[in-house]
Amino acid sequence: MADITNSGTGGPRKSSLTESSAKIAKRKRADLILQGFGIGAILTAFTVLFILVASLVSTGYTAFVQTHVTLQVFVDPAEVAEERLPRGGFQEVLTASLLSNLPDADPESDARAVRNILSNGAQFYLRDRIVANPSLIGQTISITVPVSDPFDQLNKGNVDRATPEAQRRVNDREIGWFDALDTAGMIATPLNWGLITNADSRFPELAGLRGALVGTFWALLTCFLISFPIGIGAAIYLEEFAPKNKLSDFIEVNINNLAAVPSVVFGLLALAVFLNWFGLPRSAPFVGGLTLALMTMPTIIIATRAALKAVPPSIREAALGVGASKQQVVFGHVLPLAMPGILTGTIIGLAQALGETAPLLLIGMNAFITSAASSPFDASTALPTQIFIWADSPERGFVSRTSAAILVLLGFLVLMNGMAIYLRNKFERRW
Amino acid sequence: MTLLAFMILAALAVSGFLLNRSAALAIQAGGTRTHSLAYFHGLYALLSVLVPVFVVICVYLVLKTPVINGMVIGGLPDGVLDDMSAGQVDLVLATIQSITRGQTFGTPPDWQLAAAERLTSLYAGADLLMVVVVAALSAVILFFVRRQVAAEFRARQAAERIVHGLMVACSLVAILTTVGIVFALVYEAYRFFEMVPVMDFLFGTRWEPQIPIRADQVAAVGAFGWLPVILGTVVIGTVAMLIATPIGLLTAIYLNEFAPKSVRAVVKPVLEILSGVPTVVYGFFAILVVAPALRGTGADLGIAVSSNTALAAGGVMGIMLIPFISSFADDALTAVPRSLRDGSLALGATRGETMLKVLFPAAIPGIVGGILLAVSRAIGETMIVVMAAGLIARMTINPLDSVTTVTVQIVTLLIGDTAFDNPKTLAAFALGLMLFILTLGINILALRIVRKYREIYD
Amino acid sequence: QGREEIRVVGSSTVFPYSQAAAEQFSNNTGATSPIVESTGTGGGMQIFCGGVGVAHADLTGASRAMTQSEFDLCASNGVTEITEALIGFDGLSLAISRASEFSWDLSLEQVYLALAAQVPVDGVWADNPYQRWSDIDASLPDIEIIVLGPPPTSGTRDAFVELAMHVGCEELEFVQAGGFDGDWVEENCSRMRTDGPFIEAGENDNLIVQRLQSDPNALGIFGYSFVFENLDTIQGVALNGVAPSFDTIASFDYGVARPLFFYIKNAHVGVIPNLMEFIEEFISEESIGPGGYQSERGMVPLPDADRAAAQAATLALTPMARPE
Amino acid sequence: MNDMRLTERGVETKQIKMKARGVEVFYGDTHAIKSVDVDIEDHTVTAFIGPSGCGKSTFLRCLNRMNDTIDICRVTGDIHLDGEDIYDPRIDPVQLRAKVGMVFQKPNPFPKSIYDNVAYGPKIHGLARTKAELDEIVEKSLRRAAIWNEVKDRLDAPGTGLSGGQQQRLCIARAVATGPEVLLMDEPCSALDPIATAQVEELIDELRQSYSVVIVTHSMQQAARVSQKTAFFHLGTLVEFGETSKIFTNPEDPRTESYITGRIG
Amino acid sequence: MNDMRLTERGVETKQIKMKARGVEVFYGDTHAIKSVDVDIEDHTVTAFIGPSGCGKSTFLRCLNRMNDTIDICRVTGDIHLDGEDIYDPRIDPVQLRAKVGMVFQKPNPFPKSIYDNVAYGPKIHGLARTKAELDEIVEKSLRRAAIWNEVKDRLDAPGTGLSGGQQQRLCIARAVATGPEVLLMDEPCSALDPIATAQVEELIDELRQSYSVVIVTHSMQQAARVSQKTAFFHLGTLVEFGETSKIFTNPEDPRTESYITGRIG
Ligand SMILES: Nc1ncnc2c1ncn2[C@@H]1O[C@H](COP(=O)(O)OP(=O)(O)OP(=O)(O)O)[C@@H](O)[C@H]1O
Ligand SMILES: Nc1ncnc2c1ncn2[C@@H]1O[C@H](COP(=O)(O)OP(=O)(O)OP(=O)(O)O)[C@@H](O)[C@H]1O
Ligand SMILES: [Mg+2]
Ligand SMILES: [Mg+2]
Ligand SMILES: O=P([O-])([O-])[O-]
Repeated sequence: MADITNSGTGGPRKSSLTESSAKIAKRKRADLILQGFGIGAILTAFTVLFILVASLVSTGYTAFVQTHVTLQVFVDPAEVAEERLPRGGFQEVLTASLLSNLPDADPESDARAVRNILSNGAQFYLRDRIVANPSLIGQTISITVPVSDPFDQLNKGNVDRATPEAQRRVNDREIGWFDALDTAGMIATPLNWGLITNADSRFPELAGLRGALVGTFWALLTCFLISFPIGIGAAIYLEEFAPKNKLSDFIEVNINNLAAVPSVVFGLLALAVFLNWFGLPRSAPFVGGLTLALMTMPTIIIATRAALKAVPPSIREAALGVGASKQQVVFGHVLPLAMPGILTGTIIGLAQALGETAPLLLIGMNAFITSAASSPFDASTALPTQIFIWADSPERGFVSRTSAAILVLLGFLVLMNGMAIYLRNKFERRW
Repeated sequence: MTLLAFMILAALAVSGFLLNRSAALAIQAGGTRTHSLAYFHGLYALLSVLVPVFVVICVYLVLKTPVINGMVIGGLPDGVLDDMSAGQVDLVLATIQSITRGQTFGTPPDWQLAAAERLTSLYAGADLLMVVVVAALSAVILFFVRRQVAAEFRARQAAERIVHGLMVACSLVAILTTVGIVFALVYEAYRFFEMVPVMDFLFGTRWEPQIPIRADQVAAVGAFGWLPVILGTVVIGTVAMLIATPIGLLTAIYLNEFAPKSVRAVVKPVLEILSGVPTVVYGFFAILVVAPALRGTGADLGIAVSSNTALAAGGVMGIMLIPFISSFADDALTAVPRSLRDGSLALGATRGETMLKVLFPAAIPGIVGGILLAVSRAIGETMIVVMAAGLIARMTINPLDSVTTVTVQIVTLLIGDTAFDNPKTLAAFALGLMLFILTLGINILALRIVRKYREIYD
Repeated sequence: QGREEIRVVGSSTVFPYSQAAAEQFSNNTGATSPIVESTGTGGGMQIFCGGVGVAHADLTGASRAMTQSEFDLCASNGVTEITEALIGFDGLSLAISRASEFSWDLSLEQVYLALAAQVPVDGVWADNPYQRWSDIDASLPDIEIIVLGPPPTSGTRDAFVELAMHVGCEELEFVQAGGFDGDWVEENCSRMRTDGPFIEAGENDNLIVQRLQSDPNALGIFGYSFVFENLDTIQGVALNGVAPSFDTIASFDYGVARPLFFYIKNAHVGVIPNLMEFIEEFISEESIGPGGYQSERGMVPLPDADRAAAQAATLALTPMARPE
Repeated sequence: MNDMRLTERGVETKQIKMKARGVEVFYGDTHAIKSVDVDIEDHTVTAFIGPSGCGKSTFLRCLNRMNDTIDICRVTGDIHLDGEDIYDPRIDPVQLRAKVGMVFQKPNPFPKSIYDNVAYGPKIHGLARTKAELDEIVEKSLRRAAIWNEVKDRLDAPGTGLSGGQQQRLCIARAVATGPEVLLMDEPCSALDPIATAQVEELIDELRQSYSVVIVTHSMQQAARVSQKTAFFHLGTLVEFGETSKIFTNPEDPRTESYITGRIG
Repeated sequence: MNDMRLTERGVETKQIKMKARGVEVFYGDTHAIKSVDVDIEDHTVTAFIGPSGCGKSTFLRCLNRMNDTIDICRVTGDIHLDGEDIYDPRIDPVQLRAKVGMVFQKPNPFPKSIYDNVAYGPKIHGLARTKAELDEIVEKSLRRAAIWNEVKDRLDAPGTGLSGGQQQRLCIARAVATGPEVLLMDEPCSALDPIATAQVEELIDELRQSYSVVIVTHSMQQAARVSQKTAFFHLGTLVEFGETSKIFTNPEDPRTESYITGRIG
């Protein structure tokens, strides 16, 4: 070690660079420990994320398939008559077909129990087929319909056959019937497209997310169309044009604070202003979108201002120097350069809005609606509120559907975040 | 019809643009230099038409239904509305509207049929009128704007004034949102404080808001001291910050200084997923996975852990905040000029020493600002605590106990019951106001700190 | 604006039944499905009684009868003609995980002692000191008292207080010996304890079920339908020797069964499209009759005679009288 | 001062292009410029020299009102361009800046193509009616900035991809393209290497044929090489202003003298 | 070159402190330094000059392995310090940098107090056992950097609050405090005004009593004033290396000559 305190006397003592002292070793160890802590921190976070996703997947994966039964149905003209369509004894026709496959079931006393193998929606599948083509009456047709939730759970192994009979939704005889159908090759477990294409239903085997997805789409569209232009307009004004004084400081603090205001307070505001004052319809995605826009706006404003700030002043000076007006500078040079940052902020803001629950509860977007909204003014749910509803439904099938819906929501979030990251990486500029 | 109106507006605005631009170009072709570019003459025309007429259409859309309804109701024969309440009149109107849609119940009286016809014709007439007004108004504006085209006309300034106005309007929306929130909170909180003394609220140590919802309901007597509630918030927030801060900072330090590029490229976005997970999902996670695990561990160790332990809610909230803090700290560290890092390394410091003794201290103001913002997030976070924290307020700082938070109370007091006239509901607004003031204070502090640190390096 | 769809608000307990009726109705008729919101009984009443007109709900579900003050609130907002429709029973039940090592059979008195804010202690009315079941009665398991129950905003809570707490309170020797009357009981036995053992768990019953599954020593209070769906993992707790089941609830043998209602805003019938048709569907035999689809969801049907009477009264839209 | 190669110059007096009287500048409470009077002649290179922080840049930025963009900056006094008060409220600073162009210390091309960089000014000022006219202006400007030969084959390449010296000349071309009457340059060579500096200095000498040029520099050698007039600033005041040859050989003010003799390359 | 004040120097040959042979540096695919051989003598100021981008900084940063911190940078060839190969894998760059100190173009004091800035190096290297020893090192270093008198009354004031020239001298003091054997300086005066530059140059001349100093500069005058040896780089190659007086008065290579005569200050 060179030591200047004795450099005056005998000149610095020369030490080899490879010579390693205890002190050096200690310093190196400290370095490694710090790195170890860093890696530990990251692993902790990753582990939690992994547990979170794993626990969702482990309960939710079964909802991505659905047990179906394929039946040969004789459309008995005695039960289904063309004149009476769309009404008719579809249920009976289906039951008859099932019974024909279950010799040990008594057609009289077991009819109800056998019928319960099929989803309540099965009759409507058949009805819709026949309404579309009444010439099928009197023929034998092959139709694939979902089975009801208890049997779906049975097929997915969620029912422990060893539990005492009284503690199961399905008794031993019913299990026997189902197994008979299964051995006959009539049971299949295909991918559950219904999860995406069906609207909500009280029957788990029929319930899907279409209504929620459509509602979320309308709400996010409204949210985007309102918060994006207004947010950018406000940000540009505040960052580039507004005089810098106490007032603008105050406004900045307030906007930052808006981003931290609990979302439920926005719900409160929406309830008071949009529903009670303006008389906008309850449960409408449009109102949901407006509410979310209020929440997203501060995020967009903050991101936009940051992006504008990041554009180096030299660009502004250059443009001003050749005689461009302030607005020409901003709209011609600064804004295009800031756009990637703005878009990233917007996507992240929308992703937040996508997962927001509390304010939507207050404006009634947690309703049970069996059809998808056709306009933003129709009542609808959104993904998070749909999760909320499903989470509180008694049927066993909804437990896995809740997890599945959360996974779908997470999928969208990852998609949106991925988009933001892509934009950021693609357009990230260094000056 | 509305679509038609918008299309007419768009068409006229665009033609105004073209018209004025070509007029300006004509002047230039004549050899005169115009003050503003032809483009700005066009833009001025476009905006002059677009902005006011757009506002007119919007106002029309808002007013159409109430005005027409009023006209139909006003035009009903004398006597049919006698003694009717506003709601009943509303129902009559609904009946008439049903008739216009072809839905009738039995045989409606003639006056209803007549009113339905009138309603239909009024709607058609109003839409027609609106289209005509839009077209006419646009044309008139176009005419006047066209006459303004002249060599010395400052079209750029004029157009920029309009754009400026639009931007100010946008800012006003953001400000009005704040004003709206503050007004709603203050107004309702004021009503609350008329029923419950401010001092009782601020310094009371009992929070039992379950006073009767209805006159004949029996429940707990009300007590509105917010201290146990804010204490619960503090406990959960502290737990959250104790988890998020070290993990977040260490993550940032590692990613900023030590991690290979490829690791960083993967870790950062994956971490950001943590902050994107909907909080309701975290709520499920806290109550169904974390709380039982903690309880189980506690039982093994012989420690009593409440099943709504603050540790579960706070811990999960801390996880959510990790990316928030790590990205803020990462930014702050990155903002420390490279020259400082080089300076330290050149003195023979290791990377760890450089990080801990130079970069980190230099970034502290930015990091503290970020942590403060995370704190305001933590105290405003709702869904996690709604699901995972308790409902009963207790004066305790034991994180193994169940505590409640301000946001939990707001939600439980409000969801389900919307009678805005008893202190139970109004208390939510008082709590909301306190929360608003609290986060505002934290934000002001954070802004100050972040500002100060910017000044050093800019 | 007009409104084409029926709007139903109200009790979270009635919500699944309204859902079922709404879906069945729309499947059968092809009409727009009614929109059903779960707001809690009290919240539903507030919305329902907000006034007449398309901006206000047409029906509200209730897990208890409408109260006088709610009726008055309705009246003051011009909602004067209301039809009460009794649709069935809900078995409120106490349940615990099947993993529990103990066999549970409680008396309402024990339930009261475990959950009330104030109980007699050595002959004095005092704050509840019990922390373990065995403190109450040595025959009970020696484990901590943990009961997850509904929050005060819900009708479920009201019903539980009335059916379990008040009755349990009246059974106390202290009360009987003291000769206290009903008013005293209502005054003093309505508060749930807030010191930990009783946990207000929010309105989400499934969440309670899942928490019971992960904590074998915790009891939950919620609708019987949730017990029924999860019989493999949780079991009903017997009260006074009676275990909850459809039969014991319908016969009122299980202590805490309560009637379910919905209320109709008569002024809206004939204005809101299909409202009457929906009401007919809701109270049809296929729906609330024995073996009807509501019983699949866990509702306990009314006895035949009562049901017929209730159906007739509902169809006639007979306005209800001001509750006592 | 024996090592200065002073540019030869004629003695004819030139027309005064800009005239500043009693200019004071404040940044908030900081008094950055104290009562400065200067005349900028046409077809002349005027150099502003002085120690760091003395207010050279600040004063330069008064001349085309770039200081307007700094919120806390307040300018008083009179500055006239061709007899018109440029701080008159009726004056549009945007048009002023078209007449008084500016080149900055750090080359700052727009992140656009080379062509668009130069064409930007003419476009926003409507100097060209047709594409051909615009092409002509761009070529002419790039030629004047002595960079045409280097970039003529890649006009579509981004301006930010050029070397430092090229970027600075591009910025000069950009300023020239709007047809200014005065060109302000704030340490235009400080980011450049000697060879690029030489090119830019040559250019400045050429530009003075058409414009009045004002240049801020740290380097007295540079001032001596390129300017005809020199203003020496110190602590916000104008200490001495006159013929460059006179200032460098025979300064009147002791402060000037001490600055110049304490000169360090 | 009649204006150069060449520092008088003796003719005694000095010991060689650092020795570079066949050094090549690549940034990714860019070949920034091509086979450079240089000897750095002890108690000597060696100047690296050359046009911008020629690789002066790059080569300088090889000498204390600061290039290690740039991901894409790859160095080959041999560099020895007192006979030890500094690129030997067993060498710890951290220890190397304690011996080969560096001062940067822009003053970069840590945002700490003046005292802590200087004490930082001695602290991490454990050069002082007691506070008194540390105080002594700090004072001595500040004295050597000729800034002691200016700051002795405010050692607790933040280093960032000093003027540019003071900051640069503080950075030199900071480098000196770790007791390096070689001091590398990358354009240490380019951010300074002439007066501060003079102070720093004086300092460099003094430092060579104890250290071997390598300085990168743009200014040939500066090189001439402060150095005894000069290396002229061009396009990544070392064109000429020798006595400063020789390089400036009688360069061998025509490239050197043309650079020097085209000199621009
Ligand atoms: N934006 C600003 N805000 C506040 N003060 C400023 C600002 N710009 C400059 N100043 C102050 O005004 C004075 C003059 O600064 P100016 O930049 O004009 O000096 P200069 O002579 O150009 O210096 P340099 O040679 O370093 O560029 C300095 O004291 C500086 O600190
Ligand atoms: N981090 C880097 N990445 C890629 N290329 C680099 C990097 N640093 C320098 N270069 C390139 O290496 C070459 C030499 O650069 P260097 O900075 O050493 O030049 P210099 O002589 O110090 O120039 P200047 O006088 O401008 O400081 C240049 O072509 C430069 O573009
Ligand atoms: Mg300057
Ligand atoms: Mg360099
Ligand atoms: O929703 P509730 O039935 O509990 O009021």
